[in-house]
Formats: sequence, structure tokens, C-alpha cells
Amino acid sequence: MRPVRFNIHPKEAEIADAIGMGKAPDGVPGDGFFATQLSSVVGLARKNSLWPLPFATSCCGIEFMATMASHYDLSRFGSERVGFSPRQCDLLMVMGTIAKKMAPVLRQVYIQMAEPRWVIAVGACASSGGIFDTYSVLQGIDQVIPVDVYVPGCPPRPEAIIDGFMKIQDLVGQESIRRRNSEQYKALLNSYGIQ
Amino acid sequence: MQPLTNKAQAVSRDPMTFWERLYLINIIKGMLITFSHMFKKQPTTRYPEEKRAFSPVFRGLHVLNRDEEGRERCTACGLCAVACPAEAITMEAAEREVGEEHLYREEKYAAKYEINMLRCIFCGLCEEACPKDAIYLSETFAPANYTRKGFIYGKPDLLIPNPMTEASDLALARGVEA
Amino acid sequence: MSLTNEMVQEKLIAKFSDQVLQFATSYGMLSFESPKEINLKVLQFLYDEPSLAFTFLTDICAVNYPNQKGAELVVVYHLHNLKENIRLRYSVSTSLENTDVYTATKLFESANWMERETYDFFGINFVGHPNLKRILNVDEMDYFPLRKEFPLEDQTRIDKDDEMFGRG
Amino acid sequence: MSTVDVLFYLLSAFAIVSATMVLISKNPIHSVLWLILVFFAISGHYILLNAQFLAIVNIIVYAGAIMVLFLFVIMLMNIKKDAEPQKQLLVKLTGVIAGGSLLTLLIAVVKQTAQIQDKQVLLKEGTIGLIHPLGKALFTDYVIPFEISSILFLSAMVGAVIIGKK
Amino acid sequence: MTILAFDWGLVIEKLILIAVVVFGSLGIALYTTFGERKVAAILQDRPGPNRAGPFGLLQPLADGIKLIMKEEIIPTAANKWLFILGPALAMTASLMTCAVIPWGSDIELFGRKIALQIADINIGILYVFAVVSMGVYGIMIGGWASNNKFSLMSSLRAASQAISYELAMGLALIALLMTTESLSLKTIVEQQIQGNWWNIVYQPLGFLLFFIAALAECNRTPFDLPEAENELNFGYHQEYSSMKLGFYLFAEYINMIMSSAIMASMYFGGYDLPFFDESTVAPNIAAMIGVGTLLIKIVLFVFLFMWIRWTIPRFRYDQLMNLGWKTMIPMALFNLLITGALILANL
Amino acid sequence: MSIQYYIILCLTLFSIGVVGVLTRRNAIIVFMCIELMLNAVNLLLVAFSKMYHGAALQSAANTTAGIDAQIFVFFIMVVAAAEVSVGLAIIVMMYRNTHSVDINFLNRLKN
Amino acid sequence: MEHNHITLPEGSIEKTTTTLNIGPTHPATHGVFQNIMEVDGERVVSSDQTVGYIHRAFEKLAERRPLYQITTITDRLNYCSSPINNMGWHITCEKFLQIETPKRVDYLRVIIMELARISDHLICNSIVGVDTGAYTGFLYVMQYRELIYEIYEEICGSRLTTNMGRIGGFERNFTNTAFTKLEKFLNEYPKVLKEFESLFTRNRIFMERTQGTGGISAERAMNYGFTGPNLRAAGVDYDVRVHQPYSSYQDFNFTVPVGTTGDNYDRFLVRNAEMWESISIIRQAYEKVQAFKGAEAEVYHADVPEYYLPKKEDVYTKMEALIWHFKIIMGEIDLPKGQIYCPVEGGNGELGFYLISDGGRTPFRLHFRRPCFIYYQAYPELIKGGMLSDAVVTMSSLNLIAGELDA
Repeated sequence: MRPVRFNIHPKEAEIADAIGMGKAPDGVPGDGFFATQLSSVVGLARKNSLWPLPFATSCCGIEFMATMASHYDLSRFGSERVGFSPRQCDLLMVMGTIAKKMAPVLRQVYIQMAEPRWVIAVGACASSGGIFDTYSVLQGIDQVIPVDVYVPGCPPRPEAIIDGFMKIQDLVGQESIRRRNSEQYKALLNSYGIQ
Repeated sequence: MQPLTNKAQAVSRDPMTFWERLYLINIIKGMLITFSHMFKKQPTTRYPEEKRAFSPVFRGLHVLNRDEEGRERCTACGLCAVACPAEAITMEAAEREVGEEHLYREEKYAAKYEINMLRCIFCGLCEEACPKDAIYLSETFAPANYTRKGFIYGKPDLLIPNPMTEASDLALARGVEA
Repeated sequence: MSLTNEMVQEKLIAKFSDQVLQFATSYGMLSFESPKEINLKVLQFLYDEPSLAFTFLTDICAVNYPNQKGAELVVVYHLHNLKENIRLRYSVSTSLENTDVYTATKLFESANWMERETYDFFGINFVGHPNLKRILNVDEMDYFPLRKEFPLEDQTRIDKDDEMFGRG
Repeated sequence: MSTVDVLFYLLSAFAIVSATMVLISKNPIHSVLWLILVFFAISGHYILLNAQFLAIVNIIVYAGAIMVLFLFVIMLMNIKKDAEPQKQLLVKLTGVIAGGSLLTLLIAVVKQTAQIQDKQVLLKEGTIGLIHPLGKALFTDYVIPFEISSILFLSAMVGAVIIGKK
Repeated sequence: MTILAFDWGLVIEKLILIAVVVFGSLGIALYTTFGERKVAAILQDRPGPNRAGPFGLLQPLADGIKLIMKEEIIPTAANKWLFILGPALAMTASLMTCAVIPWGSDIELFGRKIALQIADINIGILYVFAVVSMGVYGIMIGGWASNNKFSLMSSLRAASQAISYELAMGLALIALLMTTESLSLKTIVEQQIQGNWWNIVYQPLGFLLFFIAALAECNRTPFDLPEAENELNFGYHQEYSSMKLGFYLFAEYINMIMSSAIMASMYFGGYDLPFFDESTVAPNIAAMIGVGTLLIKIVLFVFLFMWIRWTIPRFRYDQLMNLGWKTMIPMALFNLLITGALILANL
Repeated sequence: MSIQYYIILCLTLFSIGVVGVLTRRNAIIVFMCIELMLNAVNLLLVAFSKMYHGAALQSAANTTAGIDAQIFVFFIMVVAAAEVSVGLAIIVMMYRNTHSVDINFLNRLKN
Repeated sequence: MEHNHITLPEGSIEKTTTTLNIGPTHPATHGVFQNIMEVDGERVVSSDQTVGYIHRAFEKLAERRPLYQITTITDRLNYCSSPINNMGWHITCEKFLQIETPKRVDYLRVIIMELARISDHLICNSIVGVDTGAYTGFLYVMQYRELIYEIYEEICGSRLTTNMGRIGGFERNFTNTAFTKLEKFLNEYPKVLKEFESLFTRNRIFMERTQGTGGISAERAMNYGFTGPNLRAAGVDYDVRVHQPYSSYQDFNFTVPVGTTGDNYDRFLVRNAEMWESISIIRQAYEKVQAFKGAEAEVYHADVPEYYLPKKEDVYTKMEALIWHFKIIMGEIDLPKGQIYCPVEGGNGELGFYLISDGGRTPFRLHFRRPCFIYYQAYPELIKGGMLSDAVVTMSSLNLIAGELDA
């Protein structure tokens, strides 16, 4: 019998840790009042209209089906328009093992996506390679594209996927509309060799 | 192809009847089925607000057990790390010093005990492997995070509340209120 | 009349005399070996002979025995007679230097990818294969990963302390 | 100058410019689109002339069906820009000069024809362009040509299908 | 100078009407996207979008703002002008249909009698056909300009589908026109109000054919081949991002609304509320009731469209063509013959 | 509006069509130019119809004089549609056989 | 006379077909295959597949893991029906180690395996529905897959990659909740399956989309190494459960549904019929499980201290148990020498485990016979001459599971 049912101190996610969301460097003027208001309205709109691109390769994709289906219904968050066209989607959900053979494809899809774009790595394989510490598996997709949120689990329960999705929503809601033009963001992309 | 066994049974593959050829009958039938679903109870769990009860054996985040006096049970034997197919567990053993008896149950203890939740596949083999009643999985699923470093769970994150000093937290963890 | 392992063995010996060897039955399945040069003849015989009719190729794979000098690589065929419901394991061995083995694709369409996979993993060169190139791994790969001498782990992984349990 | 005059000149300019663009566009798709605009301009003229039925039919038949077919065929063949090697400049020049001469000649003839000097075109008024009189004429006086044209259509369809099937 | 010799009151009145109808259609289309998602959800035992605003009502606004703020991508290999022209054309063509739809009976404001119809052309139906036949250019050009094989394939599918089903649609309609003897939508609606029955009673087969053809013209399931996401990955608009994509999506919904409005006007009495005597209330209120009735009919039709979409599978290309040419057109001709015979017999 | 304007407009459009036929090599464009010429003729026919009708209205109020021209236009459209369906089919055939829509290429048929 | 004619795009002079690249992220490929198709209009002339986009080196990985850890790898083979893979692996080990399992364990395994088969077929058939354009049926049946997952969760604590069962039995006995949930599933599922069938099977659009497309003859299918529902749809009643019964399948009464033409419609019907058979098998197995009384009703593993972990209480208190525990976990038990090939009927067909041991502690070589991998090579032949849309439906009706295919 287990001693307790819950782990009551799972690690809290610090939004300041998110890539590119850290404090602006000194000397950069903050946005004006109007821009801030606009940012928050746009953020609110964006976070409620995240259209996912399911890059589902294996087990996690099956669990994503469960997330989309009636029992969990991701559409409640305004994101049931699942698209396979990178141009139209906002959120790249990488679910499942990404082998080294697949990595260039993934990168290509990411490059084709229109800004602003977010990436969520669902499951152990996509986030870190999981049990597949083998010659053919990419040890985490953050080696080829920047990742905004990692969801652990193999595969994560639908609740966990939704939890990750809500983390993305928090991130999207707080993002300044100017972030995608910032030097910081460009530097981030450059570090992945993406122009 | 003659049948290989006596259990074969052909599926029915009747040609379409006249009414079926008309498309409409079966389309309307299908539409009535979907229409009837409008009045069906939705099975949806509206997740952040509603939560579904997990099974008592659900394999979620790990916890490290203490005994009744609040001493850590882990003795750093390393069986869990060996059993882990994902090689997600890292630990460093240390000898218990004099005066630490109230902290650690055995003479050896894990000075560092880290689980990389991003590697972990929640297979439950560590729980099975533990000979000291020290590591368990819990019904909490592992939460998402923004960085990789947020997934290295050390001892403070894993240990259950001390029954001597944090009794209320322990009750919470036991699920009395939840 | 049901076919038994002994009958299969007799027929094979009658046909190929001492070229088929190492007959053994483990867990109810007959297994035998032959020199790799006659693998196609054996497969053809097993396929064509009406009383044997091993017409279903269950599996092809290879095994690497680094210690068997001169026969490091073994190609294993699993055949199945669906009517009599009897299975058979047949293997040929080849050395690391000369990995040529005749292909079974003329006989079984299913052998195509299985042989490609075997080539991909072990580098066995199936002579006469229509499209022998890597199937699962990237084309640029320059070694045969399932041979015993190559490491399993991804060499770029950084978040693991291998030293701990002697797995380094 | 009345509104109608303004509209006439605008539509005429529009038609001529579009027609010229059909000619000089390198990309066949652009040519098709410009030609559609020509048809719209001509339909506009029909409306000015109060030939409503013909205006709409012009759009439905020409712009809506025939040009879709052209577009379809061009897309099917995937003919791209610059795929067409130009004729020699001399040939082109000759073509333009020939066309220009023809135009000049005809205009000169028109200018000198006495019968049509000061003849006026009735704009906006007159009911013959409406659907009722047209229908009546079509199904009484012209019913035989109408039926013949339907046979023509049928044979064209059969012909197209046969050619396509080859 | 006679250029300015207009009836300025009429111009202003029409401009206001156009604005109201266009923005009304856009607003309705906006919420039709939401409706589609909700209907799909409810048919599929799930709640659907409900977290943006109360009951998720702000969902379409969120989508709109997001689409506007999204990066515009014009693929380098694409033809820039045509790439932009495609969605614009699709949107324009679908909006232009609303000009001839009678939204209600006349109202009186400031002493003017105002018809709730932008233009009562006496060849209204032909106008609708002309505009509808233009609509396919948006898809064709967009698909071609994307310079993507899937898009191109989708354009070709869209073109052939549109042309084929336009024929069946026209033939189905001619049978109706033989009974109404008018091409003006307003007259047709008035006739149904004056007469005892709606046209659906006289033309059930014609309506069925028209409805099926309308499904095909709007590219809705089971005829959504141009954007069959399982094969063509959204087809013609797969290279589009941002508001250009929004235009395409919008155009589809506006097409749906407009074809519903036309079906309601042609076969279901338009703004006629049955068993209700309009003369008992003030004309303006009666007109408003009429507008409401038409809107309800439109909503019901749109629901039907969605209901069908979320129930049945889609056709294959050759089956679609077979259905159009070998089933629908002969049936429409048959319907035409029957109608003609009946009219002759009555004479 | 004087008929001469219409005649000049139609002649211009017609001549543009002629020039197109003479200078372009792509069979489809040539074909399109022919359509343009047909349309110019159509427009002229309608203009003449209205000219005639206007003149006839002076004498009789209810005349349908000039309607023949519009009927002609209608028939021209019918013929054009038929012509396009066959013509495009031929072009597609030609493309399939020769992989070209170049009219000069058709010279090879001579040999 | 100039002889240069209009130049056409590169490659179009030589051929009249277009090359279409479907995948690897195209929706039709459900993720991870690439099909390069030559299409003439909409008709597929030829195609060429690329696989391996999620190759994970299972076989190499298995050479470094003790037997009990390999269960977690088998989970990820055919993830739609991972319990079958788990049980198949355990059955292989048990045969290899010559362990006799009690009947109750066999029956419990049958229940779980048939549930897994249902969830596998259910995904496949509903995806066929989605690919023909009807999305709703998919969501209806997915709700009931959720019930299956709840049963798994009750038994092993996980939903998809179950890691269920151990060599010799299960890691714990089935709880009453699990049985209650099973009953609930058995009561509700037939209704919804019937509803699903009436949405599709006799709908003319669906029939026309699937009949006569992607067909294959029995001979070709066997030559291509088809197994499972796809082979049965072609008319060969080969079923490992009947031919080589494992886990006491001989105790059950069921039929093997077969089709005639091997086309998509047959595959759909065969899978549906198999789901009905599975329900009946589960009912029988459940009755048999209920029939055990007394101590027998508590048996959930074979009594093999060398391979099955001792009870936790014993580990804490008894030295002998602790030693066995350490030996098993550390993987210090040497395996016997030998080779074994053991097939089970997976969701897609014959799932075989070819285990070679040289007497070490880990398998010397473990090869999986993955049915998907073998029959996917027939895909070009199946779709040749069909339309593009047929190719998509054929792909989904073959039930290609990338995890199994690429290993």
C-alpha cells in the first residue's frame, strides 16, 4: 500500500524561465500604455485560439486523440481546428519519438510555421528521448528547435497534456506583441540556425 | 483458398439493395443517430475545473517514503536506478553520521536522490524494485514546465511530509481533504 | 497425414544429403542450417515440394556472433506451412568479410523489406535484391548498428550520469 | 457629359487596356484573368445598352464557364511564365503593323460611310434586351435555330469527350 | 452636368442597406464559424469551445484577432499578386450574392418606403448564378498561386466540381422558374406569400437536387473534396496564413449563409412566417418579423449543412462526377419534363 | 451616343485580337484572342441592334425591331461555347501527344 | 524555320504524371511514413515508401536489458494494443523458461488481450471513417476506448503504455473495481459498436469508397506476408489464436471472420466482426474467471521464485525473499541457452518474438516479427490504379502503427 496518494509539492513552473520571456535587458524602454493594452488584448485572443499542429509520431499521438475526443475535449480551449498545414497553425505539438531521420522534417515544419509560433514537447521521447537512449533517436527536440513547454510522461495523461497546454496559454497570454521582433528572439532562433 | 480451420466464418457482404442505392435512407438514418447524440449526456471531464479520480495504483510522480518517526527510508541501494529502463534515477550514497539517527533510518542514506521526470516513463519498476519500502509512485501526474531544469526532482520535491513536523501536509498528501 | 518435424528432416536430407546439417528441435520447432550458397535451393525446395509447402515466410532476421570466426553473421529464416501448421527455422551463416547471401525476393515478396532491414542492421549483402538500401536508418549512416561492436547509446546525451552503475 | 457617357468611356478604356494586357502578359494565367476583365467590361457595355440578359449570360457563359475551362487547362498543363519562347521581333512587328493597318483601314472606312453618320445608339432604354421579348423571339421565330444549336452543343460535347478519351 | 443628378436619398438608403447587409453577413459568418464548432461538438458528445468569454461567445473574436495578428507568409515560389487576389476574390464573390436577396418586406422610415433588398433585379436568379460562377476563381487562383501540388490538385477539383454542379443546379431551378414565371427573387417570394403553398410543395425533387448542388457549390461535406484534409491537407488554402486564410474560411461560411438564404427564398417562402397575418401589425413590425423569420430559416438551413457535414463520409472524385453528371442532371431533366407536362395539362 | 464610337471600340478590340493571333505562339492564348474577337463582334451586334431599335421606336411604340441581332449574339455565344469545348479538347490532345502547346510546333504535322 | 518550341517545366516532357510527396507529416500518413506517388491526374501509377522515421532500435535496446525491463519496450511496439505485446513477451519468456501459468492467469490475460484487440481495431476502423470524411463516428467509439483505458489503469496504473503483467502472471490481482468497470464496458460497448456499424457499413457513400479499393488476392497476400485481419480479409482464416493456441485460447469458443476480396471494405468488416468476437471471448473469459472459488480465485501469478518477484512484505522481513528480489532486479539470473520463436495474435497479425540466449543475463538477440512492417511493403500494389483518395483510405485500413513498423 502506498504511504500517500499525492505528491503535494510538484514543481511549480516559473513563467520567467520560459525562453525569451526573461526580463528585458537594461536600457530597453518598456512598452507604452497603449501598446501594453493592445498586447494584453492580443494575448488574450491568441491564447484562446491556439490552433495546434499535431506532429504525432507515436504513443503520445494516441493519447492526444484521447485529449481531442469527447472525454477531455481540447476544443474547449478553442483549439479543435487541428491543422496539418504549418502555415495555419500556432502551436506545434510534438508528440512521440523524433528519430534522427525525422529531425530535419520537424525543423522544416517549424521553419514553415508563421509567427507567432509555439512549440510544446509532449512526452518523454520528444522532450528528452525517454527510454530510447539509442543511436537513432534524437535526445530531445530542443536540439533542433526551441521548445516552450515540456510535458513529461510516457505518454502523459490527457490531463497532463491539457496542463501543458494551459502552461502554453499562460505564456501566450503574457507575451508582448513585440517579442517576435526583438533581438533576443532573433538570437534565440539564430542559436538554432533558423533565420 | 480452402479454409485452414473449422472456425472460419465469412463476413456478410451483401450487394446494395435498391433503397441503399438511393443514398438518402442511410444518410438520414446516420443523421438521426448523430441527432440523438445531441441529447446524450456528455462524458466530458472539464479538466481544470473538474478532476477525474485516478486509480489507486496510478503511476504518477514519485514520492520518497519516511517511516512513522519521519526518518527517510531510502538506503541508497541503487536497485531502483538499476531497474529503471530509462536510466532516469541518479543517487549518491552517504554514510549516516552520529546524531543523524532521527533523519535516516538505515546506516546508509541517499545524500543526493534525483529523478529526471523528463526521462522517466512512469513504468513503476522502481516502486517494485525497492526493497526498503522507500520509493512509491503517487496519483499526481507530472506537471508540465518551461525548462528542462524544472524536471530534475531532488529529495525535497520527492520526500513525503514528515509525520512528526508536517502532519497537516501529510494528511493532505494522503488525500484526506482532496 | 500430418507433417512432422522428422518427415521434414528426412525429405531435406533425401534432397540435399549432407549439405543440410545441424538439425535440432527446440521448443517444438525444427531448425537446421546449410551453406549459404544453396540457401535459395533449399527455400525453393521447401516452397515447391507439395508435401512440404512452406509457402509462408514468417520472418527473416540476422544474428551477429562476434566469436564465431568466419561465420559471424547468421541469417535466420522462419518458414510456416499454414495448412499443416508447422514451422521451421533455417539459417545460413556468412563471414564479415564476404557478406553475400542470395536474396529470397523472387520467391517471397515479403522478403524484400525484411532483407533490407537485415542489410540495414547487419550489412548482409543480398545478391539480386531489387532495391538493397537502408530502410530504417538514415541513408548517410556508415555502419551497421546492430552488430555487436557498435554502441547502443546516443553519444550526445548529456543528462545522464553513466559512471554511477558502471554503464559508462 | 452625362453619367452614361462617363461610364461608356471608362468601360471602353478598361476594355481596351485589359485586351492589350491579354496580349502582352507573359504568364498565360494573367492573360486569362485580363480576358475575364475584358468580358466584364463588355458586360458593362451590355448593361449600358440595356441588354441585361446578354450581360448576365455573357458573364455566366464566358467568364463563368469558358474562362474556367481555359484556366483549368492551363493549370492542368502547368504552363508557367516564360515558358513561351518569343517569336522573332520581326514577326511580332509585322503582326502589330498588320493589325494596326487593318484597324486604320477599317476606321477610315467607317468614317467615310455615309449611312451611319449621325446614327444614334439607344442607351438605357428599349425593352428588347430584357428576358421576356428575347425569350418570346427565341421560342417563336428562332425555335429551329435554337434546336439546331442544341444539337450543335450535343455534338460538340460528344466530340470533346471522344477527343479527350483518346 | 447630369453626373450628379441622382436620387441622393436612394443612394444613401442603399449604401446604408449595403453596409448593414454586408456587415451583418460578416457578423453572422463570424458566429457561424462558432456555430459550426459548437454544433460539431454537441453532435459529438462534447462541450465545444467554452472558455473564451461567457459560454465561449468571444471565441470567434479571439480567432479573428489572432488571425489578423499572425504573420503574413507569401511563399517565395508563389505568384504574389495572384496569391493575394485569390482570397479577395473568394470573399467578394460570396458577399456579392447578398445584393438580390429580399431580406424582408418594405419598411417605412422618415416617410420613405425602403425595400429591404439591395437591388431588385428582374433577372435576380441569373445574377446569383453569374456571381456563383465567379466564386470558383477565388479557389482556383489561390490554389494555383500557392505553387503547391496539393493546392493545385484541389483547385482543379474545385473547378470541375463547380462547373458540373452548376449545371444540375440550374436545371433544377429552371423547373421552379417555369412555375413562377419570374426571375426576380422578390416576385418569387411575394408569390409564395400570396399563394397558398411554398414552392417546396410543388418542387420537392427540384429542391432536393438544388440542395445537393448547393452543398457541392459551397464545398461542404460530402462534397468537400477541394479541402479534403485527409488527402489534400486543406487543399487550396494550405499555404495561406493570417487573414488571407481567414477570408477563405469566411467565404465558405458566407457562401453557406447565402445559399441558405436563396433556398429559403426560392422554396420556403423567404420572409414569410406561415399562419401569421402580417396585416394585423404595423408594416414596420411586420417587416422586422419577416427579417427574423428569414434569419431563422437561414439558421435552420445552416444547421442542416453542419449536421450533414458531421455525419456522413465524403465522395471520391469520380463518384462525385458520376453523381453530378449521371444522376443529378438526368433527374433534373426528368423533373423539368414532369413540371412542363403538368403545366401543359393545367393549361 | 453615336454608333461610331461603338464601331471604333469594337474594331479596336477586334484588331487587338488579330494582333494576338498573329504574334503569340501559345495555342491557348491564340484561342483566347479569337474569343476576344468574337466578343468584339458581339458587342457591335448589340450596339447595332440598339441603333436599329432606337430608330424603329420613332415610328412604332411597341416594336421589337433589332431583336434579331441580340438573338444572333446569343447564338454566337452558343457556338463559342461549343467551339471552346472542342478546341480545348484538341489542345489538350495536342499537349498530350507532343507535350507542347506551341502552334509553330504543329508545322511538324506537315511532314 | 525555328525549331525550339515552348519549353515546359522540367521533367514534364518525359512523363505525363506528377510526383506527389505524401508525408511524413501529411495527415493521411498519420505521422510518420513517406509515400512518393506518381499520379496521373488523380490515379496512382506507382508509389515508393520511405519508413524508419521513428526507428528506435528496439532490438539493440533489448540486448542491454534484463527480461523484465524489455516489457516496457514492447509497450511501445504497437501502442494501440500494448497489453498484447506485454503478454506476448511474457508468454515467450514463460515458454522459454518453461514456466507453467495457472489457468486463472491465462484467462485474465485473455480478457486483457481481447480488450486490447478491441481498442486496436476500434482505432483502425474509426480512422478509416475519419479518412473517408466522417469524423463523428470516431469520437463516438473513442469514448469507449476510454473505458478500456480505465480498466487498464485500474489494473496496472497506466493508460496506454501499460507495462502490464510480469513473467509468470500479473503484478497484482484484479480489483473488484476493475471487474465492475469491465462489466460496464461489456454492457455499453455492444450498443455503441452497433451504432458505429449503422453509421458506416450500409451507407452507400462509404461502401463505394471502400469496396473494390485496396484489394488483394489471398495468394498475393500470403506471399506478401500478410497476417491478422488483413490476411483474413483476403480470405485466409489464419489466426495464431486458433493455429497455435497460447494462454488457453483453446478453451474459448469463437469464430474467425474472413472476407473474400481483401479490399478496404472487407478489412473494415473483418475488424468489426472481430470486435464482436472479442466481446464474446471476454464474456466467456469473465465467466470462467468468476467460476474460480476460494484460494484459486486469488491466484494471479505462477509460483516461480526465480522470475517472479517475491511479495513486498516478505522482502522487508525475510532474507531469502530479499536475496531473490535483488537477484531478479539486478538481472543476475542467468538464462538458459537456446532459441525460441513465439508468435501471438497481435492487433495487426502475427506478432512474433524471436529470442536467442547465449546463457547470459540479457537476451543475446531479440527480434520482433512486426506484422505492420512486413505487410506495408504491399502498399504500392494495393493502391496501384486507384485514386488518391483510395490510397489514403487503404493506408488507414491497413492499420499501420508506426511504432511497430519502425521498431
